[in-house]
Amino acid sequence: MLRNMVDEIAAWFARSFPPQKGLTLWLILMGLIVAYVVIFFGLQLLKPRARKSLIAVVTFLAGLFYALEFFLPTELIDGKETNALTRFLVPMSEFAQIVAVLALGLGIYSLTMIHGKTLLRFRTGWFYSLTFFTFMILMATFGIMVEEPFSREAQINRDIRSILFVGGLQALEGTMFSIIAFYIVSAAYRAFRVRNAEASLLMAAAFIVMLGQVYAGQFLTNWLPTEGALSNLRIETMSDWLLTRINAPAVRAVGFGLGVGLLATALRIWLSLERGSYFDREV
Amino acid sequence: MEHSDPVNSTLTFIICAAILTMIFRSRRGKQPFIRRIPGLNAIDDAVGRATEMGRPMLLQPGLGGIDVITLQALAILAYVARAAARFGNRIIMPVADASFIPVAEEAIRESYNLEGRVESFRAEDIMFLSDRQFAFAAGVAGLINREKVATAFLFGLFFAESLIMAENANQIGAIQVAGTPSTTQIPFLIAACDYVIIGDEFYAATAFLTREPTLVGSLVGQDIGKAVILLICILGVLITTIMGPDNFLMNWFTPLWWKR
Amino acid sequence: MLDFISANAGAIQMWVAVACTLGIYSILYKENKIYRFFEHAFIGLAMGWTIRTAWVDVLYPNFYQRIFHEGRWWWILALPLGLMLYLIYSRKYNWMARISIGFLLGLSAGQTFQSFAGLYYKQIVTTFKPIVPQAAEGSMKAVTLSGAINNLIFLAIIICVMTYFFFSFEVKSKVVQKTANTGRWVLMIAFGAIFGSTIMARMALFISRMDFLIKQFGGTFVPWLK
Amino acid sequence: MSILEKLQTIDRRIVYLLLFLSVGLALIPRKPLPVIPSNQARSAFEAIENAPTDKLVIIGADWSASTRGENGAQTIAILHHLMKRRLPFAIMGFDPQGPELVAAEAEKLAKRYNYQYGTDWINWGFRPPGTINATLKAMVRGFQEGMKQDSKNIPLSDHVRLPMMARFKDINDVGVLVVVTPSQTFESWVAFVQGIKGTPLVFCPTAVMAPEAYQYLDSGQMVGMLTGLKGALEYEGLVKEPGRATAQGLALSVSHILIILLIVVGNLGYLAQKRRQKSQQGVG
Repeated sequence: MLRNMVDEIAAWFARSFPPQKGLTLWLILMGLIVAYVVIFFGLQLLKPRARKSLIAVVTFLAGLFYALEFFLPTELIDGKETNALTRFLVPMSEFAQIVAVLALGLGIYSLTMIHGKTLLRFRTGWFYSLTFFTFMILMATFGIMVEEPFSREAQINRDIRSILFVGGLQALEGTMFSIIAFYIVSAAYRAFRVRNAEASLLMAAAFIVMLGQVYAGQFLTNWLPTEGALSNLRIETMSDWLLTRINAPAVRAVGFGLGVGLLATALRIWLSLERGSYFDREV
Repeated sequence: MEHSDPVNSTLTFIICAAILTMIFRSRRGKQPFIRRIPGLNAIDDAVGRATEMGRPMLLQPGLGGIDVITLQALAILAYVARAAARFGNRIIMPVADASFIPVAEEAIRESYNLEGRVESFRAEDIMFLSDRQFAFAAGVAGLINREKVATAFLFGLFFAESLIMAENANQIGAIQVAGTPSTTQIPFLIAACDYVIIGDEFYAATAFLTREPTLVGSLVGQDIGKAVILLICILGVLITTIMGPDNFLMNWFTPLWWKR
Repeated sequence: MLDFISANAGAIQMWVAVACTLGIYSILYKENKIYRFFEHAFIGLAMGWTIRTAWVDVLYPNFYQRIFHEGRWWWILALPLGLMLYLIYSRKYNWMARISIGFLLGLSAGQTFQSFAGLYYKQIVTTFKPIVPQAAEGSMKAVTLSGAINNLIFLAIIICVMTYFFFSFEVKSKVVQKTANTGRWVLMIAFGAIFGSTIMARMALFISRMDFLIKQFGGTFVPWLK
Repeated sequence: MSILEKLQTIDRRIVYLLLFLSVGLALIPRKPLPVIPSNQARSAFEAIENAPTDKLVIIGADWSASTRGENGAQTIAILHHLMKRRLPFAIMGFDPQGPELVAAEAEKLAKRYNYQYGTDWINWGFRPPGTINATLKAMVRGFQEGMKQDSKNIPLSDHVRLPMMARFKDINDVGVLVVVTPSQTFESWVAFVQGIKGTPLVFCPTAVMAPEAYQYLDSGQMVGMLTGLKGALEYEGLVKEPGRATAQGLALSVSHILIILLIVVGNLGYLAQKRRQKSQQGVG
């Protein structure tokens, strides 16, 4: 029933508001912008209490969409579980994505304020701010530039983009990711001490799993048979056992708690019951 | 799971009902007991230390944007910011999602406001660095070293980059308190930080810190929810042991999309 | 200049990558000017790429093209929600930013019901394992004695760890206290195992970086390194 | 403080330098370490070794350049084995880079093993991650209807350019599934592809992901697994095609030995200090 209703609304919408072209499109867009401005100043007239309610309603309705999409009964259509709202999932996430991406300007603003001030006043480190701006502009320009497939300019553009992206950004990301190897070694060296029961357990487990992963470790117990009771003492068997029989249930139990915690927090936010600095502020 | 099935819906409903009931009961003045979370006591000490040393504190809400987890992290950090405002510490809060900036700014400004110190709030201390994981980590690592932060609070959604930040802060001798729902990162935080809250202590933290009736009530509701799940697990094991793998409980809980 | 770059693109790319790699590694000694340079270049490049992706992958196809090429003007409704976030900098209107924030928060909260099910639902049913040995039945494999013991350990760990995380009752009973303590110890073993198993992945990344420096880069000058 | 006690406060820079040197030096020698294949790698090898040559192998490539160190090496080792046995294979994936990267490796090897695109192997290309369940469900029922076209936009019904697609229709014609992924996508592969006919599934996760897969190995939903770089190394040993992983095997072992030594040394220092403090207490 709900499916029919939603279908009808969608069809009515498509009939009444068809895509427009040319002047009509521009008129509609202009009209909408005027409407926004009117609504904008209208909203400002609201009393603080009404403002709070408005925010609560928007929050609730936004969440309601996903909640209903998930909980409403489904049918199996083309091998895919669907209900009336499922087909709006993709447009909805695209819509939210646009809203979030439009906020990117806040990030650019934040970076520009910090580095722009340093640069304009020649404060210490202005050179680094200059570096930042240079590479941001270079990357954005050569990234977005639209290219004709087979021209000299396009080839140069592609080459520079590849230098910036593969030689620069990807190498930097790969290196930053790999630097964790150093930190993991020094963290292990510093933290794994037989200081107390907890630290010792942490160390022992890490030790066994680590050994189980490399040739050097397997070599230690390679003289043990691969079958039978003694095979349980092989380092890779012990390592597997730790990962599957100890780690797995522990992580699962933590996951149950995290799930309920997440649900409770989401529920408080969704229903505007949350307390804390952001939510207690007067509007 | 793409869509809920009746068993999941029922269970979710029961848990939600428990949480809401406990929230409203607690709001009506029935303040329940909650136990201590050792790591969180360290927050005040860590703030105190930064005050003594006269160096800034790093507040790190992780990689998330406007979402439930990051908002929870922000609630914990807002508590830290209140203490910072009280003692006049400088805070540095790098964020990794541009749309999160307004939320963070509002929350931290309000923290200063509650302490009557709104004039010492500096909006540029909440700074966007990058939304790319490792560029962000590189930036935070640089900040930690340059600003010589006295303490670091890492609360939020972390991935592999957690250790980069935690080790850099450790190297310059900063005191660190951390908590994250990303279980796979907790071992590294334990190795590099002074205090780590584990698992859903992350979601319990604000209730513990503020003793706000709503949050405390919610925590009691969460306990009921967990107890229900635990009970189902125990029952399931017993019934499967007695009746074999093809029993009613097993069939109930097998998701529809598995069967189809 | 441009021609020179284009003609030697491959070589320049490699030299740039080597410089970036060494520049970032220099922080391992201590924070220094070279690192600072590459850090800022990194953030700049990342921001540039983010701007590119925002336009090329989101705004152009999903917003600009839909409105101005396909005439689906209703997509412009995203604009006010996005722009209202900027009102945070206005003293008078900053409450309106909360409408957009509320919208995004609501979406995130609504999706939680699904992620909650993802976190617990399937995990519940895979916990249902017999704790006494059983013969094979239907599609289920037989449960051996050691299998049964492992299943018992599995359940015991879940009970212990979950008990550790209960917040709202006073622990007076010795049994509950012991169970919770065991839970904490088990957690430490589990964390140790995660630590140990992550080391290999991180080492693999570092080794492949060194492989690039020594074999691919070094190898172009010193052939026997290849 | 004695020398022994100083061992617990080795400067981190020395630790870093040791790691740099040990990995750097370990990469240079070309003589590979002997390989002790794990049970999971051996059963993965046997699954492909025993696969019928008149059936298709599907490679699910859901990884990107950031995990190339592990997933790339696994894929190449497996491609060697497939081509040695002349098994026809199809590549598909739910990461934009995955199928592209695997196809590039396949093209390199194709010359050596004389593999023809369209006859011996095919790249079905990338599908958006959000559609994974629907795509896999449709693919299982019929490749032509489910996948429609390959990565070069040639319709799968074009049996002139893609003759192999005339032989293989649906899941019944699949001999082995190979899933290479650093993420959760394997759950969908197990539920919607492996589960349909019980097709043997070889799983190639990153080391971080491996623990999550053990329950599937237990239940037989996966026949074998290559765990990260170590798994790739073992497989290269099994197919006797020493490649990148084998060359890096020594470095991998050396780095782990270094960590273990450091931990041992640190604890020796710690124990020495403790003993001294105890004896001092006794005197004072």
